[in-house]
Amino acid sequence: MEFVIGKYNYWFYIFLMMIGLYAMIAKKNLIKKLVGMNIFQTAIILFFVSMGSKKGATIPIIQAGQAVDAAHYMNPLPHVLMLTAIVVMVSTFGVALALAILIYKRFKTLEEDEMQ
Amino acid sequence: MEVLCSARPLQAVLVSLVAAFLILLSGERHKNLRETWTILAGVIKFSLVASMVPFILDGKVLEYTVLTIAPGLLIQFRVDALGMLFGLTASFLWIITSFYSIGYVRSLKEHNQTRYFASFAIALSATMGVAFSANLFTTFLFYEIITICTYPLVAHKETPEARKGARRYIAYLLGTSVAFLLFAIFLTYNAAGTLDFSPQGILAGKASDSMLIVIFVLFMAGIGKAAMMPFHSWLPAAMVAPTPVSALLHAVAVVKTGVFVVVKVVLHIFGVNLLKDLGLGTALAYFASFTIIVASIIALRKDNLKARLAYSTVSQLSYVILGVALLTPSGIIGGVMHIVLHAFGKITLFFAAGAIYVAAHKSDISQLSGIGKKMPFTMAAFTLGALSMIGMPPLGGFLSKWYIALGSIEAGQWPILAVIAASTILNSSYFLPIVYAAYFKEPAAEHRQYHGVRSELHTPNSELKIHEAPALMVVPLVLTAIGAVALFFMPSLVFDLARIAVTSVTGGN
Amino acid sequence: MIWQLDFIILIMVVICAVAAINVKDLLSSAIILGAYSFLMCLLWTGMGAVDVAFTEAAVGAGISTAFFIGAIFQTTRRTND
Amino acid sequence: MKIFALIAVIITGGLLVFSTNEMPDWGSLASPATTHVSPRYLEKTIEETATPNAVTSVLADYRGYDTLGETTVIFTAGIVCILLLRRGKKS
Amino acid sequence: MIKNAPVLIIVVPLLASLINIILGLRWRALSFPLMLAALSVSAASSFIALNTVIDSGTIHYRLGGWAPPWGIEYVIDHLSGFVAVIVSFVSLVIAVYTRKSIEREFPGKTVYFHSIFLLLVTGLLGIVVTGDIFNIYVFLEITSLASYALVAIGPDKRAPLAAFNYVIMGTIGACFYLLGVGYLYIMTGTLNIADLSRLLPGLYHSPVIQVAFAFFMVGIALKIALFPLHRWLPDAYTLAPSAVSALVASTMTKVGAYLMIRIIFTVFQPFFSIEVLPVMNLVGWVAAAAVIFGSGYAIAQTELKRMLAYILIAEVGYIVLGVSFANRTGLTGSILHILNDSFMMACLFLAVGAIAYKTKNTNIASLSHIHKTMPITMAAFVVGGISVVGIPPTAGFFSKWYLVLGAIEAGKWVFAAVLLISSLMTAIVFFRIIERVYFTAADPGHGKSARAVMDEAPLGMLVPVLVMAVGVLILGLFSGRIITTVIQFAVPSVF
Amino acid sequence: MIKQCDNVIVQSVSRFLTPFILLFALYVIAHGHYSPGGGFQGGCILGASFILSMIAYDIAEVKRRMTEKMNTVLTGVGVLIYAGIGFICLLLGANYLDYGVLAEILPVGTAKARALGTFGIEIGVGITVMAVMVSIFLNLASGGEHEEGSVE
Repeated sequence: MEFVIGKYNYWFYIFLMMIGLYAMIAKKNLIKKLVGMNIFQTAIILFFVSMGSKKGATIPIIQAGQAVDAAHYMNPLPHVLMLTAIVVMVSTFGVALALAILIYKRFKTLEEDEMQ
Repeated sequence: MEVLCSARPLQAVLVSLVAAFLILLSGERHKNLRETWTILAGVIKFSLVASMVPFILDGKVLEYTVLTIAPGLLIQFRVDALGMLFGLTASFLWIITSFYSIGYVRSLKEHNQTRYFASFAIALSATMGVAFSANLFTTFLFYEIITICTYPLVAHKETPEARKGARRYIAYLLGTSVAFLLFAIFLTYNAAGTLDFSPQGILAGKASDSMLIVIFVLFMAGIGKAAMMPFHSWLPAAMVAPTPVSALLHAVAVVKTGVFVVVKVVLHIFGVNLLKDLGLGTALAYFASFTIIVASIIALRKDNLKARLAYSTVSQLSYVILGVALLTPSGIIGGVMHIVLHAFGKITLFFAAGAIYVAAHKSDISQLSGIGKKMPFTMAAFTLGALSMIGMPPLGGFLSKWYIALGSIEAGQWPILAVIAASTILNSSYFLPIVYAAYFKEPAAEHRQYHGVRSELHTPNSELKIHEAPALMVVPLVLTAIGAVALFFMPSLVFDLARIAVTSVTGGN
Repeated sequence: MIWQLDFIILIMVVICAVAAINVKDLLSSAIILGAYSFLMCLLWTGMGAVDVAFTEAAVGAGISTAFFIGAIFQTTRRTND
Repeated sequence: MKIFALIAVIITGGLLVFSTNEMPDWGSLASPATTHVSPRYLEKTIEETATPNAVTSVLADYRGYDTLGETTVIFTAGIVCILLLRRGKKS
Repeated sequence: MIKNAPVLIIVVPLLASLINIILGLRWRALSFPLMLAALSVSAASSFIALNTVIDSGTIHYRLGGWAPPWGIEYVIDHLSGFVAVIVSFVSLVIAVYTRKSIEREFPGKTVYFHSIFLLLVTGLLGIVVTGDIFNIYVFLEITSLASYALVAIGPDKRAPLAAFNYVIMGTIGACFYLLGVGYLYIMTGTLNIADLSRLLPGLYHSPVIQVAFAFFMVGIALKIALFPLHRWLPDAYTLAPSAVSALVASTMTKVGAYLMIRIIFTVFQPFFSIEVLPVMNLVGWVAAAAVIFGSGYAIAQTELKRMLAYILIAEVGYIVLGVSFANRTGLTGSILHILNDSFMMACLFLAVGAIAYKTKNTNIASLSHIHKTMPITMAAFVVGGISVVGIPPTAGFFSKWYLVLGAIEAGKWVFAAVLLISSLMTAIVFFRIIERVYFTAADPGHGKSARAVMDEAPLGMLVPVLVMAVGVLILGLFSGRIITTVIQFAVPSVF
Repeated sequence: MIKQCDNVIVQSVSRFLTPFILLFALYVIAHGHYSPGGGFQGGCILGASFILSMIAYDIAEVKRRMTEKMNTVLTGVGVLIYAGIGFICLLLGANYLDYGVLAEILPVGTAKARALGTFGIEIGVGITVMAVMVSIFLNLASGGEHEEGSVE
């Protein structure tokens, strides 16, 4: 029980990631694949963000004029990484949607198994 | 052994490579210029090779390192007696074949002559490379180049049969060399740490006996160009090529490259003593004997002239291997000499076959009845060549057979002697009927009719008229026939070179 | 942050995720995905990742959804799975 | 395909569950992630970059090169969408 | 500027692609020269950087002036310098080639194309020279996005679909990579490669680290299309425009392979993958399967580019196979093969592109006697093909030489046999084409009398093909020098 | 989808909101040093304000205010500001992106120079993100055919 509670964020992230990955591979609809991709990436971001948190710490904006104790603030590095990851995510998403539109224009369908 | 550093081997290799470029540049438009390049390259190459003979006879070795690719992996030439013997033969016969080729392609109005001559030149260049190579890597390099650049020659006719033959050709040669030869080279390199040829062999004591046997078997299987059974069937398949190609490449350059590499591997990679210890020499000898007999029997049943010659080649090549595999001085001398002596005989036969094809458009033995009267020079040369093959004195073929027989006695291998005897009988029985038919049989009626359509040359009136192939073809074949005879009376150069080669590997006894 | 609240949001996130990939209408899927992103963003704020949450709010719940809807109008709402 | 996807997903999930057991607890103050590199960002951000928001200072300064890459990704996406979708002017 | 050469490798093409967009829309003619100039500067900088590395050891360049574990640094050692030189040079040559083909295929969009081309190269070079694992992810995504787009604009109707599958697979790969980064970060707290390799050995037995390794491997395998994960590649590389196929085939998979070597031998020490988590055998079997599968499928193809795509899968298998031997010779072979293969693939794809440009048809069956109209292109194609088969003196032979020796040294006879068998299979592939091209009459109607006139692709396409073909011919002969000056230092010193 | 919208309420609300959104976006960009936010978030919001106008009015209307070419150029300009600041550092003799060296040309200390450099790149990021978001949305929502304003 200890490890379930102590790491419940991680369990949820794993579950979300599995949902996303499954949708990416198994769904036939291109847009649904992208939904899966979005969930997958968000799950990873959840993982990173969870990793950066510290018990009893606050947001990483330093109060000027006080002595800084690193343990009082959240770890900013995973947040930075995830900002980048979100940007990458939305870029990929945009490009993939553009491709989906192109495909729709040519095949008149978004279902993978209906294209010939 | 004195080692001289000289760029001459490299030049000898490069001459025809440069010629190939010039030929390609000249193209179809400047035919005469193009053929001048071929002849010129042939003459220069031969004189370069010949100029190295005195050094070799002095017991020296010429060496030249072209490029070091990696430690132990270098492109290096080293001319010793064995290589010289082979190089001399190939470059001399190239000149003659060039003339013959010109006559052949012109009278048949072959297409793509530029590609033909260029590939030919590169093939010769690579043959020199094999002859003069100083290590297995260089050998392999040029060995593969030969395979690649003779492929266009085999497929030259661009007919479905030509493509099929060429496919088999490339499949066998490339397949065996990549699958077995290359693997054997890897194992050798891994075991010995070097690939340099050495008169004492480089593998002694470097690997376990079983590993050595594996390497040896891989080598023998990998050198497909030696046409040992069961990897022989590319050679008859390659007979779809134009006859000059069959003559020079498939009687001399390519197949001799194969046996030359076998000889090199036996003598310079394994070494006589190691093979004796392992007992592999005898095994190889019996294997070669098997090829000799079986190939001869198959040859008996072939009606196509070139196919019969091809199987004869398969059989004769194994003589070289047999001689060397006996591992006795006489045997090796015999084997090495056979490289040269067989070349002169076989090229004559092929030239004659080509001449018959050009002049009379006949390619089957059963059609040759009476042709001796129409083509007296060709058939005379053919007869000489056939006799040389059989091993009759006073023809060159006798000498090598004699030494191989001596070698088998030295080695105490009496069954081998029986094999030689049997093979001689078989040789006679597949060559002599041709000669007999050509001179003493009346031309069969239906053939006359069948071919009579072609021209009035075949009407009964002109049947007795001499109708030879063009002089450019007849002169070369007469020359090689004379060569086959001359070698019997003046074998000193060949013999000396062979003896030097043998002395270096057996240590003087 | 109170872990019970955290837990409830997480469960809602999972429900949204499952719904988003199973709903038979792509437009609904887009909207549910927006909600999913928004819940995520709440979660991250709770973990102190305000910058990430802000970005996710702007991107995941906002721009992404807009892209999504724009693309759906260019294509089709229909889906078989 | 569905079966294959399920297998892949379960393997991945299984690996993750298996390894997550060994991870530091959520929010642990002793984990390497909180003790190794990141403290410097928090402690020195004002002194070195005059930026109280540690995320901004790390994003734009300490790891500014990453952000350059990130911006390039965005830029790439923009150009890609134009290249893919934009019709040339009708002529 | 010599000091700053490392950063110029990346920044110059990046700036060029931006300026290209800003100015190119106004002055269209500027776009192409700008791209060439930028790539030349990049290539020159890589050469300078590699030279510096050879002279004075690894270059560390701190971006933003921050010390490594906190900031990001470039680390250019022999391996990354070598790969950077390959990538920048090959892409420069291919850039020359793009002019004609792209002008014809997308007359209105050349500016965007050039920008994305530059971004693709920027991304690849960024992956190669950086010393930070997260930074690799960022540049991986730049590369991926650019390549998705370039694949999607292919002339075929199905090109966007291929690109879409590529997006899905590529994203899964990148996400797995990112997960790997996260797992390493949570256990070590650092992202710097040097720092990681210092910290990791103490943690090798933690399952977290082992799972991270697995995720890295799967992610990269997806990106380089290693055998069971290769499904996206043939479509994507076949349907892309020819110049793009050449670029991605000759550089992207090589950079992926470089990344794999980096992860296995630098981030993790060789000790990890050999003893702690003995996966090398598994990797070897997968790669061997890739080799056999790729060559086998190549035989079955009737379309040139698709055939080359399968050959590429086999070639990736070679590189990974060499890595899996985990000895000096095998790894030397792998690294050498990165060089040779990028030249070979560029040569083949460019030649096929030139054929497609002229005949608009790359079915093998329709190639009869094309050597009469395009002798130079076909000669280059034959050279490339012979090199793939591994016949001396072409470059392909020498890397194969080291690979097989490595297999023998490692005692892995099966893999040595696999390498040789695949040589034979590729021989079948290429000799079938050679036979079709040179020795099969076009069709009975024309006959041999129809004197075909030479009708080569424009010079701008021909020269790159020739450069690559000549490269394939002479690189092999200098592989000894390349190994002694560069590669032997690129191999981890524990071997 | 993005047809001329006749709904007065939507139009007037969006007209009313847009300046505030823009202001907020600028605040987010400028205040990134002290509070959550920065170039990326601000850029997104900026882009969102344009997207709002596009939805409320139509594409042609928005394109009158910001031409497509201009938007594309801004895409590049943003990154160019970023990379250019880095390059200036290079020219000033420091490493790439080492904003500290900007103190040589700015009347402030090293740390402040870094903050200013950061601010500069935030602006660059903001511009790029805004322009790219607008451009992607424009292309996605109209299927690449901006001229017609809308495609159903």
